[in-house]
Amino acid sequence: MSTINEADVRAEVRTWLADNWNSEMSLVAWRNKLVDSGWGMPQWPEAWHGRGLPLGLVRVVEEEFANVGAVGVARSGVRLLVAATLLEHGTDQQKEKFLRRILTGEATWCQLFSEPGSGSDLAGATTRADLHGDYWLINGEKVWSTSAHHADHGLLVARTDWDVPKHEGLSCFVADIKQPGVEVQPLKQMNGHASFNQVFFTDAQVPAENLVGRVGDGWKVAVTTLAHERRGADGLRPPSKKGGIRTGRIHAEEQKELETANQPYTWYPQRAGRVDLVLDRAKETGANADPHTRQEIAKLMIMAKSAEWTARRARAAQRQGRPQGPEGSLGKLAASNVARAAAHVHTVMTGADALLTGTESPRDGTIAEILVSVPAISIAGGTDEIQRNIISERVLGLPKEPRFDTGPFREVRKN
Amino acid sequence: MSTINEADVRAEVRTWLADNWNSEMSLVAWRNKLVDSGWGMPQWPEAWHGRGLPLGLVRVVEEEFANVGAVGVARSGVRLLVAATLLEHGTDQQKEKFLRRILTGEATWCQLFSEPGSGSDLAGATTRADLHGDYWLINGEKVWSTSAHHADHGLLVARTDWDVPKHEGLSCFVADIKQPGVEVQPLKQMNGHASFNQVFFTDAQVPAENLVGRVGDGWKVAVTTLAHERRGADGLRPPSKKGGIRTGRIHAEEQKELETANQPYTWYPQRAGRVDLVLDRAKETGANADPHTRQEIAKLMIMAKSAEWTARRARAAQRQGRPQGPEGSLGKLAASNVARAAAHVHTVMTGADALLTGTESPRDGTIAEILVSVPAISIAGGTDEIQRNIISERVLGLPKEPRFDTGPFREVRKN
Amino acid sequence: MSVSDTSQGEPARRIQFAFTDEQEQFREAIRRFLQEKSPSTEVRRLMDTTEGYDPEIWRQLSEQLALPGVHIPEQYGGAGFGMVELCIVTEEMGRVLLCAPYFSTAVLATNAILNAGTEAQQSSLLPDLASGARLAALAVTEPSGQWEPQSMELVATSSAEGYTLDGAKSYVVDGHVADLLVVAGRVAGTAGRDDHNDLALFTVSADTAGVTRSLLPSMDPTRKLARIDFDGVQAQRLGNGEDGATALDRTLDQAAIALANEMVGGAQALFDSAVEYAKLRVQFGRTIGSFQAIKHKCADLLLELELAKSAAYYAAQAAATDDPEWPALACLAKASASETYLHIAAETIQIHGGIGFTWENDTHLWFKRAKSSEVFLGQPDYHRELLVQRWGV
Amino acid sequence: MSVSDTSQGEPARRIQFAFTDEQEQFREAIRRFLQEKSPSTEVRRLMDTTEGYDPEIWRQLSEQLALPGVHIPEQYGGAGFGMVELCIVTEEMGRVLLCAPYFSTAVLATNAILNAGTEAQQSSLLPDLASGARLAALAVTEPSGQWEPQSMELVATSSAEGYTLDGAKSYVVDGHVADLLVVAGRVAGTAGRDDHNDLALFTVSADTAGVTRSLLPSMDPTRKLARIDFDGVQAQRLGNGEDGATALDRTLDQAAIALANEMVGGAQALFDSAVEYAKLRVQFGRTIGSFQAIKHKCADLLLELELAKSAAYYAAQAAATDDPEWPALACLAKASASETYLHIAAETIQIHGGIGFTWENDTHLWFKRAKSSEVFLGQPDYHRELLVQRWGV
Repeated sequence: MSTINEADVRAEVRTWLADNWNSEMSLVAWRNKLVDSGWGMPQWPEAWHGRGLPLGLVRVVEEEFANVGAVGVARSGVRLLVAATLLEHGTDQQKEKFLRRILTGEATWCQLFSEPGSGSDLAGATTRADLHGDYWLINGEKVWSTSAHHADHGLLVARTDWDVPKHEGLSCFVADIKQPGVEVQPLKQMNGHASFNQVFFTDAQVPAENLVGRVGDGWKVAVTTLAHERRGADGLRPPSKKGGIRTGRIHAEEQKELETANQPYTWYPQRAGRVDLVLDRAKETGANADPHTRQEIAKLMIMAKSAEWTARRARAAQRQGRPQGPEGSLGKLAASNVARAAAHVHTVMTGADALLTGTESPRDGTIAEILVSVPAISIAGGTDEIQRNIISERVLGLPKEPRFDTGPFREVRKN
Repeated sequence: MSTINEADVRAEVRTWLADNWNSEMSLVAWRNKLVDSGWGMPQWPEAWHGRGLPLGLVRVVEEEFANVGAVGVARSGVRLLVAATLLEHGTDQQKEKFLRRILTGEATWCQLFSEPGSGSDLAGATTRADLHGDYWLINGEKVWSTSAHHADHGLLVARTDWDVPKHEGLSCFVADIKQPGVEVQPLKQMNGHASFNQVFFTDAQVPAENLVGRVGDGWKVAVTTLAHERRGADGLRPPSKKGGIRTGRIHAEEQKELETANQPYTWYPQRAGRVDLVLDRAKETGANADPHTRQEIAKLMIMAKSAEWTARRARAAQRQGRPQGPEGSLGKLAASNVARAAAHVHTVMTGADALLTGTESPRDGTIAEILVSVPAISIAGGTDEIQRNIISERVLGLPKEPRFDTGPFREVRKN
Repeated sequence: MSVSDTSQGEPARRIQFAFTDEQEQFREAIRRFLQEKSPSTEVRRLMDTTEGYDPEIWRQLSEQLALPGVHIPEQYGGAGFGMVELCIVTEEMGRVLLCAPYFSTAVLATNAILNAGTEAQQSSLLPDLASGARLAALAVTEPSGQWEPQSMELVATSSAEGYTLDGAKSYVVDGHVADLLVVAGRVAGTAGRDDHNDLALFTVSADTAGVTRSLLPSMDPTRKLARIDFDGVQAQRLGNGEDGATALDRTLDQAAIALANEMVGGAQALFDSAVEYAKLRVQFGRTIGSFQAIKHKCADLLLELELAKSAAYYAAQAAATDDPEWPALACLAKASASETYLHIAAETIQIHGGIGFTWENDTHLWFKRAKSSEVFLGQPDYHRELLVQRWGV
Repeated sequence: MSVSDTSQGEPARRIQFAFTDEQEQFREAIRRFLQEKSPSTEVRRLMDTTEGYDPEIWRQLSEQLALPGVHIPEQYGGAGFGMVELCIVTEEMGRVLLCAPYFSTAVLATNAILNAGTEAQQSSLLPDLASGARLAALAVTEPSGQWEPQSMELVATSSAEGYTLDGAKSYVVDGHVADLLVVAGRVAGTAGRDDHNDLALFTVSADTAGVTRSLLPSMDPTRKLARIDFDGVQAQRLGNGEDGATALDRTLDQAAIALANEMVGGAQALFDSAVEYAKLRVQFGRTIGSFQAIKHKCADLLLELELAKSAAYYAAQAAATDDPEWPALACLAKASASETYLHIAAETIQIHGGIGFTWENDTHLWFKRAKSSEVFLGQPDYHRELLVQRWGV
């Protein structure tokens, strides 16, 4: 790989774009071109819609796409996490069947890991999969599944063996969502949004060939997905939208796709506390005249800026190939502290208007949404308590929690 | 008991005092009178220097003593905790031998429970007591022992059986401190005071008859002492010094006694943060002009006052015979929070002078002593972490910590 | 008034640190009633209505328990109790998040009339409030959102029939359903604004011409807020023309104490639910309540809760005994309860995990009440500053 | 200057988030030296001396590592590095609590001369400081204890030979051993105090007639403080008569950044000792580090520590690249490091339990340094206010 050189890649992709890019094509048609050419996921293997480029050179391709304003493959939702998981653990048949439509955006996916009874304890899943001849019967309930309501397929973790320790009894499947036996219900949150779904399985069927990895590998497979989710890296992040003209049919179609895909996430910035608004709000509310409020603002901003710099230190060390320091594992916990402090500061600055909601709340309801969304940040994607365990055990090397769930899962205490 | 009536008691003690109290006697002579009459510890049994008065009437006796300014029995240090323990678990011979001189103040005692290796885990003591004919040989190290440096006797907990669970292998003894084999070294703290001692035992001897309770009862006996220490109640607290003239030889002797006894405790008020100084300091330093500091002061005072009222709620409920609510168990944890907040506020108010110590520090060194003493309050007498365990388990009924020290003590992991 | 006075010495000896048996029985009766009448299903039903309360329940708590007049003297049809009993009521209502115009009618408006009204005015106005026949609201804060009476702009011009009010009030609790409005305003042409001796309280029947009321979308749907515009509205002035500032301050201080007690009631309910859940919820083969992270969190929350309760109770007792320091203690109790309630609400969600953030779970109802209570009548920093001022620091 | 500028856009692209390999090697060399030369036994020995340092160690760190002049240009005998390297030095010294007049000589006095001195003055004064031959101190704060240069009263009257200084300075770090004193004062008879264009910096040889120095008993015995009285003392003014306020502000901002880095070094040392102890100390048959209470406490402390380090490092890089926002970041870093260091110090004692409160245990040495560093150059609230001012909020 290391023999591939940047200039060649740049020249090659540039030529290819010159020959192929046309913003008046249909989105799907264009993306099928991308899949065929391998330029949509250049870091993927050539056998599977990629060009086997080293990660370091993906940036080059993205830059060239950006320069001409060319649209990339579909990236919304969990599709690329699923794709990465299938690439690593899926059968050729599965890759053949699913990868292309993931990249073209024709198929939508959801993740079916969490359950009402197993939140922090993901491996404690009790949704069962029982083999009947050439298909599995699925029974149980999944939750926190984003976009399940319009998903075609779900990556499902279910228990296939109750007599082994919990991590060893899980298996992973590709489940069709649009079938009898699968019921999707929106899950409304305290801030009024319904970004997630509950998914109920009642004798739903999964063909045997949809097993991902081997029976009992479910945890290993799920960990792959979660690792990609945590890293975010590996070109799974959308490339920058800088440069290029962004008009034409194809952009319109992409825009529509993104709006649907991002709809569940509109409140996420509020969940994080909207620190970006704080200094402007201080001025527009006149709160900057109050010495005590100034102290509160400073405390918040110090925390927020330091957290941001800490993340940059981690990335810089990574770039330099230095051993990952502790600073990398702290982001999520820091984000919780920042969000809580921000909600407090927004309340103080907003005064009586903090009693209001909707359009009567400042910034067209944004402030109210901050106040009722921030509680989610210290829970979603691993509670603060779990984060502290991870930090103290993996970073500081302190002893693990005493375990009470190492025996056969059947005998482990459950909800 | 309930037949004894207040008026009779009051009349009786008043007459007795009229006949016997004389402020020109020697302190010891007077206290021997108290011991003989039973008026020194009226709630104690008649057989042992008391009059078997119900606790409720002790107040009456104290009031009459206060009215004429009569001195009571010696109460300094741990002597009354030891006495209460001996009363409950000691042999008649031990009571005969020790109680009187405890009350007259002729004998000084210390407590020998804590060890360097067992702080929070008191029952993990590893000081050993081995029986050799008619005496026990003591080897090991005790610590945090106040006034051991001028004590005659110590109430000692040592391990007599290593093959049973830790709480069952301890025994309690009365050890003579002034003997070869017992070495007392002062333990200097970070604030420069040396209120405590380390006590080293090297083949020190304890006669068999000094065993308190049965062999293996050491934990039970120690718990009695600690319970009295926690309660403080049962007339173990010094009666009020209101009223009466307090001159004459006997008062001079008592004063001297108290000064020696209280010397180790002079910094304890600073350890608690000296909230009482805060508002005056705010005015004398001009810190009351700073809006942010005013907020910090208010936060502290709100916590401090609320903690005080919480303690009063607990006592009021007790007086009304209501079931003890949670408010009773919270005092120590509250005191830690208050002290830390107070140290912060004192620092803010004191400014650059907080860099100084000794007489250069404001209030003749008091401020500096606060800053370097406060860290002790969340440790001494049970760390905040232990308090939170107690509150969550005993008050809230949450599950106990998983235990790793239930087997034979010999096999339990130690320092 | 030095703060240390309260701890030792006079007041401390007078102020009670325990409720009497009668008060405990009173609390029990209210708690039984409210637990039956105001389950969270009812709270959810009523918070979605415009009125925000159930007239039938209001009738029952008026007729069966005589709660609206608990602190109204008997000669005006009340039960003749005081601040302690009033705060027992608000604490229990806060515990179950009762949706009813109690705080507005009984705490705010009734106290304003008790503090500012002449005997004649009291005897004409209070009986209907005591009986629950009429609802009332107190309108002080204006669209500017300032809680200090000083900031008021609404103008009262004396006229033949009394006074004419012109201006706007906002954040008026239950202002949309009140029959009687008690309105704070400035008497036109009075000298010396700063030592606010031109403040006065007025009563207006809500159906008077020139009164326009609009319901505000409130983040806490269990506490309805209204904006009220006054355009040449005929009003009667409470009192005999004396300065209304003292009565208004007294009313707001009493309200702060009642609110603090309402808050600790809600905080207690949340805390109980959190501890209960921690004992039931299993993760990793053990109840989450067996993890020290949760155990110690609960211990810290209990401490905070008990301190806030002590402050709320003490302030109520101090007000009841008219201890000279009680206005300062009103600030202390409000600041303490505000932070405690919100913290406990946030941690109760945290302990419940993902489910705690869902709409189906009841925690968010209390969380939103905690948030609105933190802001209502002034945030903690406002009350802390006022506290040190009143302590003469 | 809007804060968001720093995150995205210009500065962010210039400011380094990782140390270069050369800087890491530099750090390693200093760490090896200091670990060998400044064990806690040495700290304890030196803190009990009046001088408070070991001249031999000072000679070695000057000759072997050239540390006093690390940031002094080569033409003045220095190593020619900048703020980043200077802060690496203070961080490592803070880690081992080195007792030496480094902060006073290299950070405070040297920077003052670099910022305010003419080329002639620099070339005459700096070589001796770079070589470690002379010790220097900066005298700004006065017995009033105010950190703002604005509050200064010491008067400088121009005379034939230069200027005469009259007044008193206090809390002067290492003022008792300095050979050269850099003194901030007000030039008599200059107009406009408020836009402080009458501030100036002066140099005085410590043995000049009229200089009286007295060691102050400092709570932190590892950082010696002196009061210095000036009675008609002959002094030379730094610079060409221009306003000294800018140079002084710049010097104090640089000092705040260097101190922040010293503090995170000390905090790291304490944190490491706490985690190590938690892994060794056994109670109840298990290491205390296996209790979630301790595990989570350590996780929270690590987060705090890393944030404070990020702020200290970022501020040093910003100052080194002369990013326009660096003076604001000096306040940010100082406030952050102060609270973090003190918190970690207190919790390190807590994790050690009773033994952590004893004199024999080393923790209190760092605790007292944390306390003195919190106060020195201004407490967190002072720097937070200055931060928002400099951000233009």
